[in-house]
Amino acid sequence: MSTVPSAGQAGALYWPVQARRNVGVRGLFAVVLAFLFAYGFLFPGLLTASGFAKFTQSWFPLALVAMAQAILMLTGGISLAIGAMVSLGAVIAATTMTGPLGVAGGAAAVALTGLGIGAATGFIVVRLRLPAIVVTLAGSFIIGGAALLILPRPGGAIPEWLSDLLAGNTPAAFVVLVLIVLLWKLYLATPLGLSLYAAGENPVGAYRSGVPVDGARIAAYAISGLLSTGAGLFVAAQTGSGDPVIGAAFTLNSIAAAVLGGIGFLGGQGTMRGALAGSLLLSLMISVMFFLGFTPVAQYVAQGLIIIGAVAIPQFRKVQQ
Amino acid sequence: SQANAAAKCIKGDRKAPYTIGWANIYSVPTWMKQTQGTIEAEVETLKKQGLVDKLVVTDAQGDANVQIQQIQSMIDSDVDAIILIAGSSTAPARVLADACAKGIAIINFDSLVDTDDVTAKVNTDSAQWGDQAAKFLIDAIGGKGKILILNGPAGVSVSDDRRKGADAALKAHPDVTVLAETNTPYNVAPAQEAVTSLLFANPEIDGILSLGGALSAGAVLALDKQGREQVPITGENARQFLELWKEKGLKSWATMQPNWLGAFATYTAVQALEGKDVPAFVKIPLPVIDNSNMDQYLARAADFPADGYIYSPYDEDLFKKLLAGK
Amino acid sequence: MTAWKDSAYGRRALTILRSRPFLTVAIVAAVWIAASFASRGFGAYGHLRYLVELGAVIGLVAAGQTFVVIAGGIDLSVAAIVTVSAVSLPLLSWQADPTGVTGILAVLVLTTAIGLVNGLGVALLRVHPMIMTLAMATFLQGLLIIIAGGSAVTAENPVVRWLGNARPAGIPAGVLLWVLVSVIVLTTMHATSFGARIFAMGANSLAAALSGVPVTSTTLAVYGISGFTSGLAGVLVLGMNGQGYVGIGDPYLLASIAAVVLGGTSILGGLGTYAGTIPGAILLVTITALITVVNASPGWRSVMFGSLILGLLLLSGREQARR
Amino acid sequence: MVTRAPLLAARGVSKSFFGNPVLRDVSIALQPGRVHALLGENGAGKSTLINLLSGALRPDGGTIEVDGYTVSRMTPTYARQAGIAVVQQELSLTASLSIAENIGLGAYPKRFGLIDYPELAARAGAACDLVGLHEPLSTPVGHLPLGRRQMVEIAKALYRTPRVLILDEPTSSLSATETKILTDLLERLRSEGIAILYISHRLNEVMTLCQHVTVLKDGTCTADRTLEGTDAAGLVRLMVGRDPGDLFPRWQPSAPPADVISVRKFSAGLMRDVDLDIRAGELLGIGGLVGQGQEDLLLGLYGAIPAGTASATVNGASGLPGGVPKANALGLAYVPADRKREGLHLIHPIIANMMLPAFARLPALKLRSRRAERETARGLAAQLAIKGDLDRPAQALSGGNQQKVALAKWMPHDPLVLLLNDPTRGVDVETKREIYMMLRNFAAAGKAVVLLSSDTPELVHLCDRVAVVREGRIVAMLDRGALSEEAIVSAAMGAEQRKVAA
Ligand SMILES: Nc1ncnc2c1ncn2[C@@H]1O[C@H](COP(=O)(O)OP(=O)(O)OP(=O)(O)O)[C@@H](O)[C@H]1O
Ligand SMILES: Nc1ncnc2c1ncn2[C@@H]1O[C@H](COP(=O)(O)OP(=O)(O)OP(=O)(O)O)[C@@H](O)[C@H]1O
Ligand SMILES: [Mg+2]
Ligand SMILES: [Mg+2]
Repeated sequence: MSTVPSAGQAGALYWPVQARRNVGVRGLFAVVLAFLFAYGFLFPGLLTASGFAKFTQSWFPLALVAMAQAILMLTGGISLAIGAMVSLGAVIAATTMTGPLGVAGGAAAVALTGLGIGAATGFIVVRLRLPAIVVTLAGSFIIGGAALLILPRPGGAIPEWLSDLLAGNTPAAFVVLVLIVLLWKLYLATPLGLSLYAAGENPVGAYRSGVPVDGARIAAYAISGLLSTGAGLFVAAQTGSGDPVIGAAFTLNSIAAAVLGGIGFLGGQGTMRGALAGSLLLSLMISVMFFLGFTPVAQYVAQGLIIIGAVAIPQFRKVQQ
Repeated sequence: SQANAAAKCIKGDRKAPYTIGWANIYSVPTWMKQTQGTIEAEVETLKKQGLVDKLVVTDAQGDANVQIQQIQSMIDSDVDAIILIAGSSTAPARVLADACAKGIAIINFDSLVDTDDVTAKVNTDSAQWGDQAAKFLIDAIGGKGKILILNGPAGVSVSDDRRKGADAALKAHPDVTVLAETNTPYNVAPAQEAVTSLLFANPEIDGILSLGGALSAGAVLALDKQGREQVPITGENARQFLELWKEKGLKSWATMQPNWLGAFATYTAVQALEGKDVPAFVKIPLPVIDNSNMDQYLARAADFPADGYIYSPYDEDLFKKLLAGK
Repeated sequence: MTAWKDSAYGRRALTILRSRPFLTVAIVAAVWIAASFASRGFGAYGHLRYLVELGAVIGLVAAGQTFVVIAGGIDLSVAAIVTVSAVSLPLLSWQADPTGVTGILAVLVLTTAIGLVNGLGVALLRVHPMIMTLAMATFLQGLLIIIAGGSAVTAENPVVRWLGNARPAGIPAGVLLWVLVSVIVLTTMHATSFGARIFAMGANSLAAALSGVPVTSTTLAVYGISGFTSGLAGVLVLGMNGQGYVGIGDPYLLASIAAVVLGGTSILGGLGTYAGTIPGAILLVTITALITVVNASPGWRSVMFGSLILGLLLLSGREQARR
Repeated sequence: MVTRAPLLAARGVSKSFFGNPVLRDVSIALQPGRVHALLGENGAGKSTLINLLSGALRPDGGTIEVDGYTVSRMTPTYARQAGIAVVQQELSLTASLSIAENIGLGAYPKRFGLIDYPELAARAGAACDLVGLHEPLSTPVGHLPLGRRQMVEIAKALYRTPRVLILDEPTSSLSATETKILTDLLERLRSEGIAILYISHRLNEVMTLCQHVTVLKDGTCTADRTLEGTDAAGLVRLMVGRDPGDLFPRWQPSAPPADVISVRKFSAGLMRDVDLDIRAGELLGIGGLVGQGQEDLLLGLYGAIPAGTASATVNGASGLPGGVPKANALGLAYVPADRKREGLHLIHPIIANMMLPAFARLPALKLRSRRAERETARGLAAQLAIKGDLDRPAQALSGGNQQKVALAKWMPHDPLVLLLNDPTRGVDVETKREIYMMLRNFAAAGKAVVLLSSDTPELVHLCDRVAVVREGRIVAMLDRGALSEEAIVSAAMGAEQRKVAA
């Protein structure tokens, strides 16, 4: 039997696999790039360090929640509690970091809360076989209520230096985002991480192949929780304080970003780079429309059109082929 | 040209005509739309005076994070003034500090931010609102009885401040029992639903302390639908409520968050840019609506949207007085 | 005992007793009874009647939502459509028609058209329903900026008023409307070929298409129905509150989805019935009312509400495994 | 040889689903160096038995043994560690992952906790070579046609270097060439001492490949014996308990031909500029290697994918049907190959599946008559011998019975042209015979049948003409006289095409 064709491949598998995954999102990348150019053209200050820093800071929390939503949707799940988790993360950060726990303790509290609530949600969805959309809808009330209990009205504080570090005039947020993306790639290179796709698209087949399907899905919920409360921590740092209802809009935006990025609802479809591009597009859209001088009515209409267009056009091209 | 800039954030290096940025948190509700109307009218006036050449409007769609991004864009595009209704009482503080450092006049009205890095804040006094409303109600029920309290949404400073403002008066009257409280958006439907259930659960109610928005109309409708006698109730200047007040002959008292705060904020911004001294906090006296002047308000009802708010009249003289007076 | 179970009659009775709609009804009854022990007024006839009336609004919105969900989609624009309906009615009312019927018809045509546009996006542009309807909700926000507060006149529409306030034979007119709609919906869903097509599309739209189901027109119809029932709900809620305003529809988005799922319809599509959504809607208003009368801080109330939904879901919301 | 402990065995296992016994006291022993056939009608319990052997399901009674020792709790993970690999039917793959990632799924080589991609590439590449899979390893499985996916599934099993290899109908979606590669491979693995359990409804494969057979009938074991001295007829006797007739009905010349469908320069999907006439009263076979565009030919005619033609007449109407409902109205019906994805509504009752084309055609708001539906469905179930309660979800049916449902639902509409995409895939011999009879009768009644099949004997013995498709074109049209397996295969492979073209 001939071994010629595949022997050559053996050397490099990882990068071709990665390259293949760009296929579905190239169109979106082009759109995002066009928006980026438009933004840079309309606002040349974007190319300065502080202009870039400020822009990435507005994008950062949306990028995190888009990732948080995407990882769930890859496993065939979804969360309507992302916004509440962001609020909770912000509130915990703002009430602990200037207290005896300090920044490290506060960050740990935020992370543990995210992981814990995420894992609990995952357990309920996966093990008790309840529909994720409604479990997380109920969860959003519980988590949102918890945020209100911790901080009944906006307040609390984040140490000034932390705010300046994360949301000052340096692109630290962008660096953190790059780190998070690298960690994600690392996770996806572990057997458990890659199982996400199989567990989402074909759970029965994955189980029969020896994949710990339930474990992979629960882990996804935990990571999603961590990313959400992490986004909350950043929002708290960016604003210097906590607000128990600050996250509300993130729930639907995270879904919009993920779907814009080509993540499917059935599990196993799409890529994280797509979700990130989707969130970037949503964020860019706001600034570009500002600089184009759109009125609020035009903003609403354009926003709807861009979202539909970005999803429909690639679909259309697929059908044409 | 004005070397001795007087107000905070003002550096005196900006010249008329100015570009005004109006950072709205959510432009769809009728109250906001009315406010926008007063701002646009004021801008027209100022344009004629050659003081303003452009109004830039953003709508954060209710998202405080988007509002931060939009304020950042206003800074980037170098507007001369930002007038602002904040989506969160804490979130915009840092971006406003940046704007202030750039010499942009910032006038924050209605929903305020906990920061001093603004040129001026313009608002009615929420605590006073709660206090006056509570005092009226306690008085109206004869210093004792069972009441309901209707609050705005939870986790929002304005509704919390109004509620806290009512505390002292309530404490001073131990015979006034608070049967239940609600937190709902400042809208008719949720208030009507909540009050209906509360009425069934607490059949004896002597008064309703309603702290803003269209909550009072909902409460009145709830009582009416159950065929119950109306009780004394406080409220705001929502047209629907005022019409119900007249129709049912309510024992009532209302105040308002006048929509012309927007026009006034615009005016103030230009004054500050022009080098005038502007107080850091302009406290708008609460206009009171009671049986004595209710008809005057209702007479103008047709000029306001059916689901809108009938605000008190205003003119430039009023603005001047407000800026000058303590 | 076993003989009874084995008889055809007994088998059918058992099926009903074990069905999800029945379970939801049982839960509603249990919550009502428990709540009236805790607070006498809660269980008063008048209160229950009011809750059913409130349930009618959710029920109407959820009627379209049930169709959409069974067909394998979801409609996130229902809240905006309810608002558009309530706010645009005065604008579309025709002064020359004293009955106000034309105004209502015009609104229903408008909201149905909005639904059809959703359907077009889903069926022809192949945009995922969640995105299509979310984008539609955004569009409608823009529309609302234009139309909200645009009319200084309150439309005194007698039919709307009647719907929101009248009680023929002691039953709120809104509830009567709901009963009527329920009968039509249940008949359409379970006794017509159109209903069968919807279930087929939701379970496997590819197989349905290959079996000759006209998927495009059925999708259009389903979203059109959702626009229609949301419009109807907007008219009802306008009557109940005497005044429409922007935001009047907001509570009905999540409520409609929750009612559908609590009623046992699978969020994945293909399985379910409006017969479960009906008690699901009543259950939801009941819980909301219950939380309202409990004296607690807003935070705790929110926690209690979520926990109750989660608990009820454990009782009634299990997804069957499927491949 | 038999004195050694079997590598894997089931001893007296039983299993029921919701109180319905599916397996009763079944034993089976897999010996090294032996290909063991597991036969039985659809729904006999074969898949269930291998699910027990591989730990995907837990037996209600009885034990599973590995190397003669009882395993207290068999799980997929334990099975893998014990060297047991299962080739499910195209089931365990993930479309968005690459070939290599699919092959290694659940058993990735690791380095510092991460997947060792170079190692994975080497090992997956070796497994692919064994089955003749030469696509780049980074290709997402979703981009592969069905037959190639099946090869990935097999490579996935080989990757685990099994001692016991279980294959559940591995050839049902494979072309003749791929089947040949597989049989050669299994022969080699057997000689290397691996124990193989082989499930297939294609008896000639079983005859050439297997040494031992276990036959299941209604969940009980009716035979466990060596294959030596048995012929195909004997096997069928073991399975159905009586003498088999001929598998294929006797061919008879069909009525004078009249075209029901004729297309010129037809293009759809992979198909390019095809001229084709389909005649009433004939069974037209479509053959060729898997994935050459045959399916697009059927789908294009059926209006399910966009298609273009220079000219077309379908049942007298000119032009292709502009959509499935129109095609149905013109008397066309299509039975897809992938019944789970395209043919059935698995979560819906059998009766709903059977009635769907009717629902699709009736006026939308016409009230249904449950009684009439039930009567029709009962008739269909009786006609096609579909066992089971009509109110149960279709997913509770075994694969073969599901296939019958997918076919049955068109019968009430009396279609003029039946477009069939591999209708006997995974169907047991008895059912196959019934289906063949039906198709023949159908043609005899003056209707047209287009039969796309990956089972070459089926094309040879059943069809009046066979069109062989390669690279989107019809490269040969073989008339009855010229039909033979060799002719079809060689046309499909591209050899000697000019000579056989009629
Ligand atoms: N999970 C399940 N739930 C209910 N019934 C089941 C389940 N799995 C299998 N069955 C039933 O068990 C019987 C045996 O099924 P099985 O799939 O083992 O048959 P098979 O011999 O593999 O048939 P085929 O040749 O069609 O593949 C069938 O009647 C099927 O309906
Ligand atoms: N949830 C379920 N309910 C009822 N039956 C089920 C269920 N899950 C699986 N089955 C049945 O289990 C059996 C084994 O499944 P499997 O995937 O091996 O398919 P199969 O019947 O062998 O079909 P094929 O041979 O075409 O692959 C099938 O008969 C299937 O119908
Ligand atoms: Mg099987
Ligand atoms: Mg099978």
